[in-house]
Amino acid sequence: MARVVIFGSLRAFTDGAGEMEIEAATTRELLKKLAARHPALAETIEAGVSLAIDGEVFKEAWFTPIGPDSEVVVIPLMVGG
Amino acid sequence: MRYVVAKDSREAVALLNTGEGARLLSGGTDVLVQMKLSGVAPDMLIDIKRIDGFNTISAEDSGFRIGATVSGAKMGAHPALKTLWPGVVEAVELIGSTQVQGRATMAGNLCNGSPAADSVPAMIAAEAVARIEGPDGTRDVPIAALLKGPGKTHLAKAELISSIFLPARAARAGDAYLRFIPRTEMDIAVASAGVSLEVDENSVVTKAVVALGAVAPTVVSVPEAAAALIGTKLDAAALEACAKACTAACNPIDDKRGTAEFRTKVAGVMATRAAKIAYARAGGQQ
Amino acid sequence: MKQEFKVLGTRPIRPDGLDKVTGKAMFGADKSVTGMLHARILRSPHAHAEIVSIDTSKAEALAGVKAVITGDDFADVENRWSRYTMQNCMAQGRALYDGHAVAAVAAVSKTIAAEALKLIEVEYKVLSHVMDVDEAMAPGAPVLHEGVKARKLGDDVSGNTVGYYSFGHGDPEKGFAAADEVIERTFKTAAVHQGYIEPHACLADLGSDGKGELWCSTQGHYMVREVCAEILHIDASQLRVTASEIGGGFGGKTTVFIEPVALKLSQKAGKPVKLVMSREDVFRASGPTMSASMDVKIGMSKDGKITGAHAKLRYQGGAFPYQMVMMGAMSAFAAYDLEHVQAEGWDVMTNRPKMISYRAPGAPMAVYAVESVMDELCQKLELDPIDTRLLNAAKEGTKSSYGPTFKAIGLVEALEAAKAHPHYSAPLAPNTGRGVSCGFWFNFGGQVSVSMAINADGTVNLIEGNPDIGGSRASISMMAAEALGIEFDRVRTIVGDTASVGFSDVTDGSRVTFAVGIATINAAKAAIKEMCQRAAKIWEIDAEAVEWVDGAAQPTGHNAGNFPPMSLAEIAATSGKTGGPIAGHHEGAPDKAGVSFGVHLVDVEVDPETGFTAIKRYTAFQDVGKAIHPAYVEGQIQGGAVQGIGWALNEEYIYGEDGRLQNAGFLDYRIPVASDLPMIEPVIIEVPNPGHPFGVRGCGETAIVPPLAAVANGVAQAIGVRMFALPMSPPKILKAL
Amino acid sequence: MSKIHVTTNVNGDSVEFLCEPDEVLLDVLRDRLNLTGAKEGCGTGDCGACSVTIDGRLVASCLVLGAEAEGRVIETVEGIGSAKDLHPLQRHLLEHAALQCGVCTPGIIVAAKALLAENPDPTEEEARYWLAGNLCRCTGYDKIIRAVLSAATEMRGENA
Repeated sequence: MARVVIFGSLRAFTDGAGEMEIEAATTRELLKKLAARHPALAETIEAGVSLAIDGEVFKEAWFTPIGPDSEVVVIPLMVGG
Repeated sequence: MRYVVAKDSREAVALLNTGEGARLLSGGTDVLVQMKLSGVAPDMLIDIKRIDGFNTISAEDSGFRIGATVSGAKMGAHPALKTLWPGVVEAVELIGSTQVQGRATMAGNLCNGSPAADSVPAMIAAEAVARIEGPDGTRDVPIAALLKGPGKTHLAKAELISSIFLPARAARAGDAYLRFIPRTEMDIAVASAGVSLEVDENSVVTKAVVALGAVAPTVVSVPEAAAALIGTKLDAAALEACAKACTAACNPIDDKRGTAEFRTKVAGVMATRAAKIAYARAGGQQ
Repeated sequence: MKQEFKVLGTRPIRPDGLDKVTGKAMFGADKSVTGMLHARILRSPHAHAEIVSIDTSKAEALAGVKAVITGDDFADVENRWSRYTMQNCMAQGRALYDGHAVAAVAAVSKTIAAEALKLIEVEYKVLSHVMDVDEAMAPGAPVLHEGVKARKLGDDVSGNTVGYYSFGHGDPEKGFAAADEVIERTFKTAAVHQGYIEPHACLADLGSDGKGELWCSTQGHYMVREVCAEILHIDASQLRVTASEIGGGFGGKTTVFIEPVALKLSQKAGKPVKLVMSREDVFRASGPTMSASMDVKIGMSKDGKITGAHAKLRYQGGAFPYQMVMMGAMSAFAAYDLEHVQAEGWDVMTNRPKMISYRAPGAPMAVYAVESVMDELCQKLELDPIDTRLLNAAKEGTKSSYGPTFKAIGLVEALEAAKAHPHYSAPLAPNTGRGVSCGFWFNFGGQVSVSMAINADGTVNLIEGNPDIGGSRASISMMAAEALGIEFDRVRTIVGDTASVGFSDVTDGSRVTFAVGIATINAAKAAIKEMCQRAAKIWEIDAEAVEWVDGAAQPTGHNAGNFPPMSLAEIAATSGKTGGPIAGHHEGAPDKAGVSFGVHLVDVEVDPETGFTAIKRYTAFQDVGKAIHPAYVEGQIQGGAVQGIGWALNEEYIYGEDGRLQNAGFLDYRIPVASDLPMIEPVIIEVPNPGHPFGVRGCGETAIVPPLAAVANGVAQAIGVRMFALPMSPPKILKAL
Repeated sequence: MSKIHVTTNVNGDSVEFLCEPDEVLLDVLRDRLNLTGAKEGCGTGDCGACSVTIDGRLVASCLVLGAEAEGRVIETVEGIGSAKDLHPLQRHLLEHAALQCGVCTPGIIVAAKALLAENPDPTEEEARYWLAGNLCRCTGYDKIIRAVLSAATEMRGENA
């Protein structure tokens, strides 16, 4: 089970839950399960999020594999200049 | 709009006299910007650059007559002029970029009527005289007497400046111009000072003119500041009195380029620093 | 493991260089076509006004006018972000800032277009406006748009508050309780513009059949295509967008301002339309970045260990909803390994132009506030600023303040290089101060397409989809040459139009050398695989028994040495007979961009009588992973540093009480000029990014982050007074003295 | 508004054109003569991207009327060096990677050439002040100044 860390202000949409365990092989599966578990977060996920998997930041990459012991940090989608 | 090349000053005056909407085109670095940004829309631009004598610097009575369309770059390339009135040439050379220097003129800087015009404090300090051509003939007027207000001069209708005369000067004399800008180049003066001094064989100041820019509706001559320097060897007390007189003469505005408080304070700093340079150029030794 | 390279790390002449030094290069405004019209845009003189009516009849009647449009000409779009973009290009119902477009004209000449603008009669009903972030966020402020307030925010903030973010871990209060010294300060920074020298420009030709051609200066022509297709309600496939050479962007050309207007005018007039912004338009209606109001509180132990840190960032981003403060909140404390940290941010709307990214968007101001407090703590506790930063520096394995755990990063290396540099120990003259600051940027990956053709003469063409803003065609050609094992000058890279290569994200986030580089390497791998197969066929051995070494196929395993290596040129020469053209391509969305840290050192001299600050010496250290073309990496570092210097000292948007912009030109919007500066010494640090085959990290943005605090810290030391607002223009410094 | 007929010399060639009385030289060069090397960065003489020389004197072509060009000699970036035979300034700018976006580059070349004509051995400070009217937002000026100084060294016939 991957350890999912919900960061800072996103916790407002998970009833304050900051960490949870989710069984998922890919980011897409993880996001689906996360949205189902916390419907308030669904809008943010739909708008786009970035995921840091074991320290590497991924932008909207659905099929990125997630290891069984991975740490996944959910952060808002980043934009640059 | 019409563009007309005037053959001589009489034609330029006649064209100016045809209506309110005619403007002179010399270096163009003010009028063309105003046409672009401020909605200035002349009916006619009268190009005076091809008038005989307008584009020359000539020696006269041990001074120099600077034609109305002589560019800053041309003045900067005139060694004898620079030796006689280094402060005036420096001031003119501070107007805009190298590119603007290729076109901008001292007469245009004066006629634009900006209180922040770089060459004007230096010209006032130099007691320069403008030669004016108009429908009623030619007259010579000291620069200081031409200043009226922001964007305004005392030139009458259809008058133009054909040249500016920088007079001869005493053996021990020097002038300087300094301005404050937020960068090192490409800005309009936030406060400025032109100073011209004469000293005697003992390095005592015998004559002084101090003029400030960007601190009042026009460039202002500050006789009290000059008086504070006369009879001194520019000791600390004299410089402080000069700065104080400058501060008292300031009546600036707050705007995007600087606060009134800042302009007032810095005007005195510019004046005392310029005075020191002018003093050194005059051969003064403290 | 240090890789050995043949091409990478050299400094070849860039492929577009010749055109750019001879005046041949075609920028946005340089293209013209026969029969084209010239367009001009009418802009609101009010900061906030209802557009009661617009009468365009007199303008339409003017001889030579071929089309006039207003907001009514644009149909609604479904996606709200695209709608904001559209309404920023042309106001609908309300003008939301001074300079907001309200109508546009296309005519046979520039003069007639300008005349026509004067004939358009707009009736405005002026509404109250709000310009300052704190005022806009306060309850009771005039609200720009209803119904867009961020979720879960209370009544203590106004409806202009469109975003709230929080990052961090631990409990800062606990950290402050454990500190020997706690400092809390409030900072303000002004809105600044990207200041690219080339104004926005485009040439649009859109037929009634929906087929269109658009030439424009942009950081992303695919972005332009998609946004314009959506706004114009046409198919993306039918709109071909070609990116001109781009005269600077720095984030400011990652959206559209004029392209939909030009397309709509062209559609209406049935002719090509050229639309070029004036410099005044650029300042009033494009760009700028956010202004900020920030509180930063840091606790520190006597020995310099940060015990707790908290930042509150309030950014205003202009007249539409936006999301950017998040990047500031994530960057604020990224340089430090902290147990107790929180950074919060609020995005707020005001009656100013819609903000757009500016180099490391959101980061410079946040880091300015944090690094200023760090400096004050070091002063107070009499600690060395670099040693203190080293003591707290993030390194591999640090759980960052914004969530992810860092992989290999180069902050410690940059700090140590700064400490060892002669600049740090050089004596200081009177009225001079030395400032230090760290800086950080994330760097991006993102979508990318590359198509590579191996020509029969042994040369290589490469098409990519990212406008080249600072020499990327050179670095991409270098990476292609390195991957293929051939000389740099055998490769020509061009930026393709939207019809010639697949989608690519915009040139932003310091992503191009990283992402296009990965795609180039992969395209080269595909071509190499094909070339090995061709060689195998010729040698009549298995393809698996062929490997690619130094630009040539050679037999391996038990065939090793049986045939002489066959070079790329040799394989290419017979490609017509061995199966046809050889090519490689790659489409992907690489991640693992690898963050980048920098450390800047600056000596400033302040004139105590005028408040004028002179930059006397500047050294910038930055981890770039691997410098592909070191000269252009240095250029990025130098350019970023100078933009940051401008931000620190003189650049600002100045508004009057009436909400009108007072300095919409380069005369009074004061970007640094050549005589303002010393040489900027760049020191390249290379800690390879494990996420890139050559170790590349983005390098374009980090360098604008440290200068704000570095200069401010230098000024604080020089004058003994700390400035809490940028820019530190002379009147402000003199007042503080 | 009737057009004005102007005869002038651009980059060594005699040229005739018709222009509006209020049309600036920059627009004439770009729109009528297809010489788009000079750029409009500001239109008000503040950025230097439109630099050309008139009778050898450096000016901002956005602040000159086309009509004023009558009988003058104008040089633009297109008249400096060629693909086969680059001017040392052009070569040194390339070798020093002294351009990023390149939009200010034509103006820098024209202005720097005028500098070296007047002052073949400028100090760093002189080069910086001369070029203060040529804004560059990409490079921070460092490599531009180095390129100009090293081109000057080469043109003086000295070793760099």
